[in-house]
Amino acid sequence: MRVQMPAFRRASGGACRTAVNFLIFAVFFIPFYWMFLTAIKNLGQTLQTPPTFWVARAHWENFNRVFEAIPFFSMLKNNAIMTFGIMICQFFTVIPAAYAFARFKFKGGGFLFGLTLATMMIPAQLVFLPLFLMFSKMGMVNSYASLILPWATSPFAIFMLRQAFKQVPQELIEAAKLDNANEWKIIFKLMLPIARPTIITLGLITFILNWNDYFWPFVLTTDNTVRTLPVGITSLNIVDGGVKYHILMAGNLLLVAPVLVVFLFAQKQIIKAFTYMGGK
Amino acid sequence: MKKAFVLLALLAVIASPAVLPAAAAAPVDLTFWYSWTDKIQENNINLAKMFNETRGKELGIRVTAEYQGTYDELHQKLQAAYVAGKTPSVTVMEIASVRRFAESGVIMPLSPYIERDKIDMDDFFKGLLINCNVGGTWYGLPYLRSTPILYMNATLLKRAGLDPSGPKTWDELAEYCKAIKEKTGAYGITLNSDIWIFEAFMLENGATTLTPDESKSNINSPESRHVFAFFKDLVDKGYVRCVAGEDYGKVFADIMNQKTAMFFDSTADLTYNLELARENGYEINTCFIPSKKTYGVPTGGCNLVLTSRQTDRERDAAWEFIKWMTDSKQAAYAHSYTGYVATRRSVVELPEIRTLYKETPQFKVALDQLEQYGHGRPMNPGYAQVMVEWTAAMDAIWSNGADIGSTLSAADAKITRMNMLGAK
Amino acid sequence: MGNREMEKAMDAYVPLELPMPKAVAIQKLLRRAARAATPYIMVAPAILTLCVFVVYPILYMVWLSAYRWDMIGPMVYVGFGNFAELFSNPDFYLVMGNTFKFMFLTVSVSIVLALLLAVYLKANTRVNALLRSFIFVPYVISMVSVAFIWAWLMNSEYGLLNFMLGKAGMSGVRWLEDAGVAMYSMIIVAVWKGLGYNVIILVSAMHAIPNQLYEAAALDNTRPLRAFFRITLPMISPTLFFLTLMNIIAAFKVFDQVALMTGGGPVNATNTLVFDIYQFGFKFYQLGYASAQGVLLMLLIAVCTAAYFGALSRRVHYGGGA
Amino acid sequence: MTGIELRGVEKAYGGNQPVIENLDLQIEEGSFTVLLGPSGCGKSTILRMIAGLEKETAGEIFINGEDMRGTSPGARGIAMVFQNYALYPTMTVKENIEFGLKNIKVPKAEREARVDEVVRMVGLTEYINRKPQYLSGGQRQRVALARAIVKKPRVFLMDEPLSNLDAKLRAQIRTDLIELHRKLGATFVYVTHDQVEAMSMGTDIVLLEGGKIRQQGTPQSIYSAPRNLFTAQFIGAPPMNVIKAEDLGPGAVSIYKLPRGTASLGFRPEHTVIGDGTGVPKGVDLFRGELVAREILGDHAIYKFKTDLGIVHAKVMSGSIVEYGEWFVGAERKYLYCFDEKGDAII
Repeated sequence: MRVQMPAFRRASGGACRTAVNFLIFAVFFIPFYWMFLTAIKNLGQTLQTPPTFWVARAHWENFNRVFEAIPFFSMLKNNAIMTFGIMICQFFTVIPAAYAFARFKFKGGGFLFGLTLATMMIPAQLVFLPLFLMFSKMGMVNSYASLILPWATSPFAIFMLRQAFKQVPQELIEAAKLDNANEWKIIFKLMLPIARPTIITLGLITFILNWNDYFWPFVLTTDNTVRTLPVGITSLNIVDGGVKYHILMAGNLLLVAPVLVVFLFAQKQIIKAFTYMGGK
Repeated sequence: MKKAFVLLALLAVIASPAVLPAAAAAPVDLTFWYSWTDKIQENNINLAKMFNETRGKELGIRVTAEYQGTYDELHQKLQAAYVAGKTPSVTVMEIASVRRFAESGVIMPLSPYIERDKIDMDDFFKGLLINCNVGGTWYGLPYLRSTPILYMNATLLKRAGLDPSGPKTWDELAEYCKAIKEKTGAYGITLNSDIWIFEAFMLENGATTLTPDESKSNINSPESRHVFAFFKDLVDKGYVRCVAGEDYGKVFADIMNQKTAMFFDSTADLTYNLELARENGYEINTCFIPSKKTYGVPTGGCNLVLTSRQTDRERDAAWEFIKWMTDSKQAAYAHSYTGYVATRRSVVELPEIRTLYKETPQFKVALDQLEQYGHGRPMNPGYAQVMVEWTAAMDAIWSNGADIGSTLSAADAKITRMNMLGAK
Repeated sequence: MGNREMEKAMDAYVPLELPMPKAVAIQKLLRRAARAATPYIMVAPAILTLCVFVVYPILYMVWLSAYRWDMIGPMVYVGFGNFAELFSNPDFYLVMGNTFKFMFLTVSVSIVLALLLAVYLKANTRVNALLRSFIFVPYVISMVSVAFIWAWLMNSEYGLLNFMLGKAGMSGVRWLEDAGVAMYSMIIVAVWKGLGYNVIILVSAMHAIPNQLYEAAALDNTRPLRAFFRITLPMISPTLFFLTLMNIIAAFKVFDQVALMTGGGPVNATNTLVFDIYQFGFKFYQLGYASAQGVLLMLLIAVCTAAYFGALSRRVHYGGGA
Repeated sequence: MTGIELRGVEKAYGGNQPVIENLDLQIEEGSFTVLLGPSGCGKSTILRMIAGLEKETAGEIFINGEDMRGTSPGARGIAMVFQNYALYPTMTVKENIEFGLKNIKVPKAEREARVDEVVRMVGLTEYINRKPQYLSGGQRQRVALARAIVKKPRVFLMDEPLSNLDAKLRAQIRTDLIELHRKLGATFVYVTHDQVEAMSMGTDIVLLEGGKIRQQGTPQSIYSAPRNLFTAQFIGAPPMNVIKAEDLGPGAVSIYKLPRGTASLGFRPEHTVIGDGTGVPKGVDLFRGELVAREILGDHAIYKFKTDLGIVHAKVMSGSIVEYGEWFVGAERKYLYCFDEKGDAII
């Protein structure tokens, strides 16, 4: 007997429910539609009052203007290099650390884990000044290293993965020991496969956070050699002399497109991954 | 102590006999940093290419031009590069930042080179040189310089029965706004909180934003209060619309839509505005910024400067590049290509410039205004922070209807207490 | 078990003689030493990275906060000068006020809305799943896109919001230009972006609640609202507690949105601590002052997190529910 | 000295009271020894110490004469079946069984053969590529067993492997284990709290309480010759009836010619005599009791009497069903067990 939960849902019945559904749909879909619409209007049409909700002929040349203004594909490449570079680094720092914190009792273990938790609270914005100076002195500003290394590890991921490792029943480890498995075999053949869903989720989170990051690349890059898309699209906004919203929205659409495509395909996994996370 | 040391090193170089062999063995590679895109970017790239094909080939110098974003971004990068020890050879530098980078030794004096090559400094317009000199030494040569002018939608002015050549004084300006609003319904002026334009208003009231020795701000001075009151009155009457923030975007929306008749903008955007006018079917006229007690405008834009951390060979080659770029033929090219003012008197005599002024007189407006009424800009490093306070005051008073007296005195108190303009 | 197989297995069975290695003392010692060192080796890369890129910068910043320096000029020791200047600057209190106002309102509105929507969209119908995905999209895309979309929507002259208000007979709002309204506009955008993440996490926490609890409650004919407060809320409290903390930290370190939409906003109305640090560090080149602000931000976060754990951790219910 | 021997073994967790103190235990090779006792009596700890999963705080453990100190669990030639089976969730049945052999680098051909043989032995051939979560409880239990058998260990350790199964399956697997033990001839050490499993499978039972051995012996000797009250009451369902001597009235010991020092008397429910007070058979002492509960289980019935001397159970194999009401219950002298105050049997 499935219990209907909140009062207002039970009392309202179908009609009100569809109305609320439509409201949710509107609030979360219309902004994107408005972006798309503006992206295919010409300058005049964007400034028309009252604004139109449909355009007879789509102005695809706005997109060419974006490609002229910023090196779109090289920035896309930079985005990929930065994001996947960070994910790979994190793979090799987070997993061993999380396993060690979960499975070993070693002197200083508590302190180091405390340190990791503390750094989880520190926002990047706090450390960018000293790091900018450090990278400047080493002449590493405008380099992939300065974009990747500061994120080579993620305290949040260590914390989450340690939880996952801790929930593996002790009996399994003992059974593996009885099966003569050494430490590395236990990690790679047993612990990693079991923690795989968490690792995938953390990978997704790292991808989303770093692919979309604006602050760090903005501060750490001073020209387009390693600059990423979010920062590139922003420079569209400072185009000298005028509000070219139609071009800005075109650029914005190009920025949103890759992530949206990934989301549409992997929608079920992404939502499931986050749902899995919530259960922790 | 730092400056003296640099001077000595430079003199040693000059003393060496062969300054630069005609065809140097290996070509010298120079990097040239510039700001802004569109017309200005094209101008910089074209000039660099022309140099490489002509003077550069003779002297064995190859210049690569690199875009570095806005002036702020360029200065940030210059600092990072300086700390990292590999700065570009030549770069543009916003005129108000020349003193800060000169005093910290990032850029080098040009005086020895100027004396050696006997550059005729008087050929440059006096108003432009103020921001090239720090403590008696030349640190830069005027390159892409501008002054703010008043742009007018001539079509709207005609429809409102007004003389399209534009208002001469502040009172006429007020009348123009009133007439435009009543006759055409459009705003007289769309203003944004731009400190550079405010400097013009102050100059026209016989004052400057900072005291002459740049130790105190005049934000709470009678002249400043008068300027705020004058435009607040027009805003309250609905003749003028003020948009918060420095960014130009919102202003241009009104221009394109012919929702406003007049706007203050740099002469650097002249070609862009002319094109915009053609696209949207109206005519653009330009004139001096109307005078109060007198006419007066600050200059703006950038100078070319020489960075200190490079070998002597690079330094000499860089100087050759600066000399060529600021020469009258190149200055003329830049002037006609972008709308930045002609930097030297000799440019105006060139035939191509004379025909240009005949066809499009708007180019000449900024020049005439500059010749008699051009002034420099404050160069105190702390001015950046004062500018933020000033913009905040404009936002508060013009777009958020704050009371003038209390806002300005609070801002002035803060500037002095925060010792923003304080000595090092 | 099949008997026939058993018969065959019987003859093949010979007890396995394991080669018991001759326990050489050194070999065992080596193995024990390696065994003891393993955790340190495994933790080293992560801890090293944290030390170099988090701990060192923080120490450097604390040290730098005692100097006045514009990055290229000389460093002048000013001791607590920067902090004195910081506390004497009226804008500082405005910025702190903005930061806390933004953090408090964004988190509370987002969490309450997320709870409502989570309950509303809990059932796994196709429509709900679709709506959940729509709500989740803003979290997935970059703040750059969100900022530009909403800056355009909120444009005073040509934005869609004002057009709709006009249609509904109300006068247009200068969303990002009116000092009084600007911060609330920012909060609307921040909630719009983060809501999806909160809803998904809460829905999953609710799905983890065993259904018998609700059936039992129904048998005791508990009104749904009471069931929510007596069953749902306590059961998801650990997730809610953790989620709220994450929201607080995220709201504390907001930068992208401020930088992209309002640049500190009309008359500093939307200037938050982190953007102010960036402004002082990178626009006014007062690195000492910015470092002092950084030290303060760090202390604030530490205090808030400690207070948060102290106040709420007692009220969180841990443990299963079946 | 083959089989498993524990000498003076002690186990304490952290600083507090040791769970097991000075334990000497002999497990004969090839035997099916059951460690029986209530929960918390230390039986699992002993098993885990033999397996090397827990370190003894003192004492030595020998398997076939070799001292196991410092030897890793994998190198002790033992295999263990866990209560919750401990199957690797991410591996298929085949991979689960094969994992042990892979780790000791058994060549592929031999490995395949042994796995196939064991899989057929436990009847899991068609489930070979399934993941554990898609198997029933019984099937999972058989995979755990197969995983142990395939390593051909000298000793099988089992930690209450049947506790998660339903009654019918449990009975069936009990007989399979007996059959397997008889066939493989290896030493089985089986931990359980269920005395039915102990009696049915064990060749040798070690009854434990509070970390001490209360009695060790064959199921029959444990059942028929309990050396103390604890053993007597722990074995047998329903448990042995026990009556305090003084409840029988003053001087009962002499009247009924009981051995000196008897504090309590016990008799098995199957020896309880039910009568209507007439025609008392010789040598039976009866006392009044009211029938309060009756369990008719087909081949036998269990009756529960409330008497002045406490609850008395009777187990009657056949015959007519006893009606509720007042009855006289008692037991023949020869079936009586006597215990002193300490609870030790007086033979």
